[in-house]
Amino acid sequence: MKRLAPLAIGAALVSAAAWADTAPGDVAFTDGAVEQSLTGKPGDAANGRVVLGDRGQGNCVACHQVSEMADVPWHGEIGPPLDGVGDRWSEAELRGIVSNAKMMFDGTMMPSFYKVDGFIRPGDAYTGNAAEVVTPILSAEQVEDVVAYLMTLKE
Amino acid sequence: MLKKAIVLAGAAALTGLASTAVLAGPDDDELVIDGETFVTELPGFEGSPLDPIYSGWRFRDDATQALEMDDFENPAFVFVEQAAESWETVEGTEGKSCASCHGAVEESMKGVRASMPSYNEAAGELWSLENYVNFCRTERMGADALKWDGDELNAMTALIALQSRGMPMAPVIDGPAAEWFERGKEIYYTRYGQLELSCANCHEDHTGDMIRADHLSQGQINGFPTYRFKNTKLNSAHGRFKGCIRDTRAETFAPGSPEFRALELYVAWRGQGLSIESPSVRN
Amino acid sequence: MSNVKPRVKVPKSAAAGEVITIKTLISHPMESGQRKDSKTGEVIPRKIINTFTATFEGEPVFKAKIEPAVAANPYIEFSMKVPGPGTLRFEWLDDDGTIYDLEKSIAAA
Amino acid sequence: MEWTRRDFGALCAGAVATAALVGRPGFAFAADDNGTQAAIDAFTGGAPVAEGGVDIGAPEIAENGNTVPIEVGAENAAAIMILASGNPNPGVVTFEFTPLSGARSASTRIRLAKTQDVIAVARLEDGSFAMARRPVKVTIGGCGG
Repeated sequence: MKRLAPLAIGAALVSAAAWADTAPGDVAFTDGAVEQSLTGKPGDAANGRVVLGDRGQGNCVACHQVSEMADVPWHGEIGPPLDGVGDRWSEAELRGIVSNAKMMFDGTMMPSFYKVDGFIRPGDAYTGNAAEVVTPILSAEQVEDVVAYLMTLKE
Repeated sequence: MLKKAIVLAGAAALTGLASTAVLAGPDDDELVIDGETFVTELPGFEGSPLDPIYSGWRFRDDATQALEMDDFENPAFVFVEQAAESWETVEGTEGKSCASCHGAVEESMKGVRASMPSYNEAAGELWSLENYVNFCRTERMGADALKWDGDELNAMTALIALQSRGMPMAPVIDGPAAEWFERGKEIYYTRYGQLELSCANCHEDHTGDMIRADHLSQGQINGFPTYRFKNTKLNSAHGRFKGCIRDTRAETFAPGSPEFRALELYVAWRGQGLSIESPSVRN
Repeated sequence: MSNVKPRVKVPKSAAAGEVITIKTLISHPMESGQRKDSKTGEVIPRKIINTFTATFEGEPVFKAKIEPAVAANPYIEFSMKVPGPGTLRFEWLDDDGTIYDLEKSIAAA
Repeated sequence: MEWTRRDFGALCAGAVATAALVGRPGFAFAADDNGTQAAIDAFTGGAPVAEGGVDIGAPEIAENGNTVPIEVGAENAAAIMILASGNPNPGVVTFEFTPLSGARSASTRIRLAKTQDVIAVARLEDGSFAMARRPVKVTIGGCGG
């Protein structure tokens, strides 16, 4: 079923012309997983790799080690290594974890990368000032790119 | 031949490897300054959230550690010397210097840092060392208050804190300070900002782990004010709190705010018994 | 901080022929000329200590020609073979032309 | 291989002289050509440069690039120039020694913009030149922002 979905969505895109990204508040979690692509199109794994390593974007390596990203310096050890996550988790599960890991792991330290509410004293990025409008840390497209890259991490 | 700790012979093969430096926990080095050994590790006390308790010095690398072990090489001391001049300098409308009332800083300020922050009966609130300095300036000297976490105030608190160096951290948390302590504890465990991170997430749950290239300490404040390589100047504990909270993508509290004074008391308590290292050196 | 202040650590006395370590540090921001003002976005002009010299009784001992890549509050450590008792003179030359100086006497051991 | 940060302590470039390839023509800084070669040429006047014989002490990993302790030394050196091959400009500091110098070594603290090789070129009293290079990894902060 899952395998058919992109085809169906592709067809929908052609006819509807503009697919609106799923808004952060509308993401549908099922047991922590998110079945539906946030953008309705496949992510770009190469860009996802950039998002993982860039301090100004996902900065995922701040907490996770990724052997495949040995060219990016300084990987942290706060969260589990990401080697093989493409085997251990489904795409839907990874999408859910990246979007809001607390739906899968209650109380986890991992930030929610596609969420805009429920924060205490949210700031305007790293300025230390209050946020006027909270935008998600990653865009829907960036989340999909990260998920696409994570799916390439097979043992 | 070169002589420093930084040139210890080692393996040459390391140079190609880029990522993941793994060091689970503090090192075993001993902090000795001027022949005096400092307590950088001790067992948790009753009710302590940490066991053992470690000074942040133990989480720094040898090159950084070395700068704190020699008062000449420690850049904080140029600022301490500047503050020592300020201590003697008459300022304000009353024709007074710090020394006019307090005499020699070495005598009058000995031990003061150990119990900071402390509840001030007259003011009816918890005061950090900075509050006491500025109170003297505005109420006794007729001078302007110094800016919180600014260079001049940090230099002065460093000079005062130095007179307690080597003494154990011993904040008072009961009596009227109790409600401040509770407020500080609440702040410590609150997950602020868009990253939803509390102090405890990093400094209690992941002490010793690497977060990107940074080796997480317990976040103790026994070394503050501290000279940081990052900004090459003295930093107050409140300035450091602000930086950490900003990095959670949160709206920070202000240095000197009641929230940060409460947090300072709570964090001071978490490190009670550690030797005061002020002014320390950190990355 | 505008308050530029040099510090030097030299043994108070030494025997002729003895090699002593000399540590120096001056509080100075070492503005590199590459930083931008966070508010105006304009480049902050370069202002560094560009030269450090040490002389003993007028004889040169050691010199450092310094670029902006030396860290703020520049620290320099070197050594001297003591010819005998006398006075060391240290000079730091700022880009703005100011010379900061300090003298230290070494007594015979 | 597992190694800890503690093990990085540091190493003496003298002990890793193999890393210090020299000999003037062809000493390429392809990846980081910030003018390092030109600075070396200006210092040596184009004279040949021997490999090794110059010690560089620096941390294997610098906890913060704003303040990196470094020590250089070379027997019979009249002057030692330190260059940062990966900074916007290569120049760092040049130490000049005299007959009153105790040892031909000195230390300071330098700024390194990123992970790179630090280079030390010594002009010896006989007018010849020697050189060493040593990699220093420069960390970035832990969090974002």
